[in-house]
Amino acid sequence: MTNQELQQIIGSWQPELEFTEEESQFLNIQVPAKHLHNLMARLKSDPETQFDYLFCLSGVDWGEKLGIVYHLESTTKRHIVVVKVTAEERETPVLDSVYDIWATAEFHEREVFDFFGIKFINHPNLKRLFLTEDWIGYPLRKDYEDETNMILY
Amino acid sequence: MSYFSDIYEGIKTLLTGMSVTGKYFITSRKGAITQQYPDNRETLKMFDRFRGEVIMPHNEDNEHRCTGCQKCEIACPNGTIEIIWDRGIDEETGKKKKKIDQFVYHLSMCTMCGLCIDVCPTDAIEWGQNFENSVYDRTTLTRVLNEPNSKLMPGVED
Amino acid sequence: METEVVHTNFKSEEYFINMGPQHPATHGVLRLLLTIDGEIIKKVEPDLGYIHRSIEKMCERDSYQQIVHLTDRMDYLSANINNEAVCLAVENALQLEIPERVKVIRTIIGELTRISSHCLWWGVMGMDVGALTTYFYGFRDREMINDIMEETCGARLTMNYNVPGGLMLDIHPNFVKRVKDFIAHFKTKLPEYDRLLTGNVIFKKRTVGVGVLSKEDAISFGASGPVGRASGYSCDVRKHHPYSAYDKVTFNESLKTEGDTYARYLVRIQEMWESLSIIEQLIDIIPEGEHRVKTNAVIKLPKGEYFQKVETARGELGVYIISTGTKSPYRLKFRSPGFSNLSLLNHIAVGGKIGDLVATMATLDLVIPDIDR
Amino acid sequence: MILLSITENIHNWLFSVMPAEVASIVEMVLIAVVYLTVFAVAGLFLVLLERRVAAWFQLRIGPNRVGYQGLLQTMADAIKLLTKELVGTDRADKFLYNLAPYFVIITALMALAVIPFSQEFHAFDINIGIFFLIAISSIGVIGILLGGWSSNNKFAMIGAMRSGVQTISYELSVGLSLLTMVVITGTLQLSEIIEIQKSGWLIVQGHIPAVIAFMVFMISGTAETNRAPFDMVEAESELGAGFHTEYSGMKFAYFFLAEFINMFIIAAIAATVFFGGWLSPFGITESIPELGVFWFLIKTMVLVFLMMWFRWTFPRLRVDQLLTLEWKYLLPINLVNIVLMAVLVWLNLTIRL
Repeated sequence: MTNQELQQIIGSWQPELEFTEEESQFLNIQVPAKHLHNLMARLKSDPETQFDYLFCLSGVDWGEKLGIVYHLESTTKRHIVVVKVTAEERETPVLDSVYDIWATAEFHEREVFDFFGIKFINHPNLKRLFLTEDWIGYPLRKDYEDETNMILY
Repeated sequence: MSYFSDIYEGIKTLLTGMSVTGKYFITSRKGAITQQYPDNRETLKMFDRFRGEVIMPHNEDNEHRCTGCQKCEIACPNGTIEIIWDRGIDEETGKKKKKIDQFVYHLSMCTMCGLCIDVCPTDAIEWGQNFENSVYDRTTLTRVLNEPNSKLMPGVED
Repeated sequence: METEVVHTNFKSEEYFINMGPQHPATHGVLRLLLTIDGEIIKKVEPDLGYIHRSIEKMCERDSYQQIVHLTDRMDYLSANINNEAVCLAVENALQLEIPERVKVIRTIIGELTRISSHCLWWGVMGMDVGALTTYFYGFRDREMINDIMEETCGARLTMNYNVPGGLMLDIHPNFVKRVKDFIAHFKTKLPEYDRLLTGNVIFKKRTVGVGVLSKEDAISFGASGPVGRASGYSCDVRKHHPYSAYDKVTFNESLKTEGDTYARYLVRIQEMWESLSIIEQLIDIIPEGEHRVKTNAVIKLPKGEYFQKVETARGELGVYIISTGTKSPYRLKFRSPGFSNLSLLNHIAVGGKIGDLVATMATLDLVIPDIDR
Repeated sequence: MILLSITENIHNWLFSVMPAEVASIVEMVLIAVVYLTVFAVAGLFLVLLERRVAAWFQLRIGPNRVGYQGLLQTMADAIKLLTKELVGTDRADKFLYNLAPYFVIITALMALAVIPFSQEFHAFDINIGIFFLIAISSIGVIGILLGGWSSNNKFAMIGAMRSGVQTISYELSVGLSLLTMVVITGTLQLSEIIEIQKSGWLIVQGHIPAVIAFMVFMISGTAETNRAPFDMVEAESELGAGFHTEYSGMKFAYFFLAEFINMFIIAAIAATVFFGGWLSPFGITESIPELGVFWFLIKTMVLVFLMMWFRWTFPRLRVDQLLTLEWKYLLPINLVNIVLMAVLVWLNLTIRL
């Protein structure tokens, strides 16, 4: 399915989505945080889209806000879409977990929690994955500073 | 009946496996794949491109090819290379010119990625094949690659 | 409520056991927290991060050439393919025209890397199920590939041979001959692998029907590489999103439908044959030409987002670059295959015995630096 | 004969210088000391042999530095182990923890007493020889269980439990397969068993059921000694080192040595019961009885090599498959085999040369 067709189909579900293809090889969907879980569930279950493979879940620190980029692929139709979401605030960012839609999200979301501090609602086992439990701060945020372990030049 | 054929098949596969190892046992005299390392030092030859350590070749007049452009220092991901340079006066033209004082190479930090050698415009540094770099004191791994009183080979900068 | 208390009094006791971080079967510093009832595994919880080096954070300060050398240290068994992923992403972003020669050589080297990784896996797989001799036979064949790599790239494990724009050096004059020697040698040795381990009745008993992963679960858990393909899930990036010279060669995606440990084993053995055939197709038609395209000394990607998938020996490696137009990426994410494959360990190991867990883990082919990055 | 005359002389001398009771005790102690030294060294040699054989299977060289072709390597290892610190775990049951290795090594050495190395070289020719062997060899597992339980380590515990299950099961097959041969011989005394084999080795006399019994004995014997492919006890890819995880120094060495002596014992029993012990093939050296030891060791070493070959070729079984193999395959085969053998003997179908 081409990107235009995808945009038409997905755009008809919810009005608040922003689509863009600029600066990216895939179709990008910017979704408000409150609609994230709905959209994701629909993207997977809808027979026309069938995005059943979440191949990349990356946390990104956009500066003012923290966000997540989901790369989705359909293993039957072989089309790819990128869903982007940003959390409301920077200090205690909260987003819906997509663990119940794609099981792989469990580990990926734990990784994001570990490095960006985004909390996921309904996540079954949200705790530090790589770092120790008592680690202070979230290392992949842009404002993270650690004078002993980081060499910046 | 499959009970007995299972036993038969099982024993057959086991014997096949034993024949493989048995063959190697019998031919083990032909030679092992392992090397008896410190004993075969004389015959052990590394490949030309082997990345053992970064060296700076000097010619017989104690001249090297490093102009001190610091491209390698920038290219290095780990801060392995430090170039200490100053400005000397060129004897022919009398102009001030950048020249290296010390080319410091921290072997202990080097990951042998080869970016410095790749980026060097004058081929001043290259790979040495020595891989026996273990020492008792870590500080001895910090080396100055240019020899004392060495100078730039003429014609390199042109 | 009271009946429940009585019931729990008679429950057999579950206990924790720490498998790792120093344990022969975890192949590195993976720590598994096992909840065990007798020998039966009730829960597996991986505890990661023992060799996390935060490569993603380091990438945010490094130039693109430097990032390539960091990827060597992720999945060190398919270092060249990791290099290739970053290089392809950068080249696509810059829209560089890569010479055919580079593409073919990259493909050959990539497949050699895959074979060498699978050889090591085969040896270690045998060792995990108790056949210690396989280790040395696997390493013997891997050694030949290592020599090829050493002669051409200069290093045996962390080659850093690819650079954005092509290859750091042209192939060594001996390369073609050595690769041909290796193919001839390995074709006689692969059937030996089968005779020693594949057909062995004990090995089959240990692996058939153990750690079954269904196709739906494989997709949901993001399994890729041989793990996914053993479940009947066609996930070969080389087929679906061809890169380098994979669109020029014909090869079969080795698929099995059983999804158990034995199927994963067979898929990898089959992949070695396929890799051999790919190398054979390409080794005689390496085109003449440049081995490298000139790039700027400081590579600045145009503003935007770039994603590149490659198929490493373990599965799908994704490189996601967000660039703001500076010399370093704003954010670089590696979607590593081992990470997703590890996440399904709990799902398939529960209910098995400790021996099953070890066999299952061996066929997931985990490389811990790849997971920890 | 020379050996015999020396022992005879010592025997006479001892009885001449002291009272008979004291002399017999001294004699027994002397024999024990001789056995201990000989088999400690033999065990070390077996360890070396295993390492060299493994190396040859695996395209390696093996230890070849200490002494000629590495002959002193395991000696050096033993001396190193003797000087090592004995490290134990906290909250271990110290008494049992320390006791366990001795259980294992003593039972291993005790079994050696009844094995006839040659016509004269036979410490204790008891008339229930085979019964004694079976009984003794099942005591060793107590040591393993104690060691695993008392070292306060879960891996060791699992290993010990596996070992208990395994030894108890395979004890049956070892016993029954030997019993099959006893049907032919009609005696449990090892010297008499060898005497009977002067008219053909038992594996020839009993042909089909004897071959089956031999195979079953080798499989269950390998299992008895906890060697691969039945090394569930110390499956290093699963349990680290199994029951002896927490042992170090000489205590660890006892376990290690006992494993090799046990392997030697199993091979020695098989050589005695199936292959005529110290008898030479076709009686070629019947006139020179000194060569009995030589033939015995040759036969034993061939069987030891066979066990090593198993170890370095096969993957390890899982613990439930181990029991399946015993209870569903070996035991029924064994029972049928005994009946078959009895019928053979009854119908006089055995082959006697």
